[in-house]
Amino acid sequence: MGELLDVVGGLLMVAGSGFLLLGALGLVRMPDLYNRIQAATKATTLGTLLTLLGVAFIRPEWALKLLLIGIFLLFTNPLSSQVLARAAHRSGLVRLPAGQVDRLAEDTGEKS
Amino acid sequence: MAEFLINLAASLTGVAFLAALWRFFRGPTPADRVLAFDVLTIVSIAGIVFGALVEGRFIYLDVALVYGLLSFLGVIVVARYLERGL
Amino acid sequence: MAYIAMATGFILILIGLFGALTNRNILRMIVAFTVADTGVNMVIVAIGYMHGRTAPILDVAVSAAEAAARIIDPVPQALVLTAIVIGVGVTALMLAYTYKLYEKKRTLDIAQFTELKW
Amino acid sequence: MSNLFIPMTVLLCASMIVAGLMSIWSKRSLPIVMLSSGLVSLLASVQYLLLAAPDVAMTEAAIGSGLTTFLFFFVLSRVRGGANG
Repeated sequence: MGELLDVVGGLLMVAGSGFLLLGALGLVRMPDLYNRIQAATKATTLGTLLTLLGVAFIRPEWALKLLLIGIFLLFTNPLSSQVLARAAHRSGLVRLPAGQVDRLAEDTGEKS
Repeated sequence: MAEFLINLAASLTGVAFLAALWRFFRGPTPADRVLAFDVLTIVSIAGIVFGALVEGRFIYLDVALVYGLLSFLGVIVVARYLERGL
Repeated sequence: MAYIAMATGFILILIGLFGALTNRNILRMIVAFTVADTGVNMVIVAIGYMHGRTAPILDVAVSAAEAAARIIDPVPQALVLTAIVIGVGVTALMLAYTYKLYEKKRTLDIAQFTELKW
Repeated sequence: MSNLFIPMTVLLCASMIVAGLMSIWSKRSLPIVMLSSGLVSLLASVQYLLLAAPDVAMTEAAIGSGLTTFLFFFVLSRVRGGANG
């Protein structure tokens, strides 16, 4: 029984690491800042949560603190990516490529 | 079997760390570097959990807890600086 | 493993000293000083590491009876813990002086502050 | 299973040297330099954890990486305009 739980936890950890690798690969390969934000933060959040779940399968007595870490990740991680995207949009550092329309600036009436 | 799976997962996490570090090294704008910093922190949380699992100590998970709370603060400080200057 | 960390600490000290001596901006000098501070802390922690032992915190994994044979020396870690806090105090003091100098002269170039030259 | 720590140490130490060299490179702009200094502290914190010092790792992650970066960016936003030199 314990052996089976170890193998299931290991498979979950490999899946989580695969999602982390996919997120980092999207961070390298995507052409634009906004594409990079949407590729990197979602995939890495899912990857870290799967890794924590796998560790909770291998060591069941650690589950409470791993759950706490997961809850903190779910609180803070989308918030930081949203603040970063808003700062990049408002500061005007990141230009859209030619031929694309900035719908957010049209909606909110900003100048950027 | 489980040991091999854990080693494979750690290797994949190391490759993800290298990719995020490459983006940190040559991001065109500062916002790219801040994003790479965030991803490096999340990958480091996974690495800390691997270290706690290998060492077998429960107390190492507190460091991951502190990481999850404080990377957020750093990113928000830099983002507010980029926005209009803290 | 401890030797790799110790070598990295010495390399960080050298990098920090090089940056503090060659940059002309005061803020860049303070950043380089922070890097050197991190290097010093890493050297002290790497000196205190022993191979095959674990962290000096007693819980269910390490009981009090076998603690003397399984934990490492906690004195360098306490030393580094104090040094980190003192380091952030020194950094805050240097940044406060930087802000006062900027208010006085409206520049951060180190070549402009020539009052103590004769 | 503890032989996993040596590749992690090599990876972290090489990344710390790269980030330290970025943080003293004088052609980079000043926010990038400060962010690189914060990255050195962050990776040093993981390295402290691998060197069996979790209390030092917690303190370094809270103070060295969080509070120092906040202080640097606070002062940088106050002296904006004279910072390029």
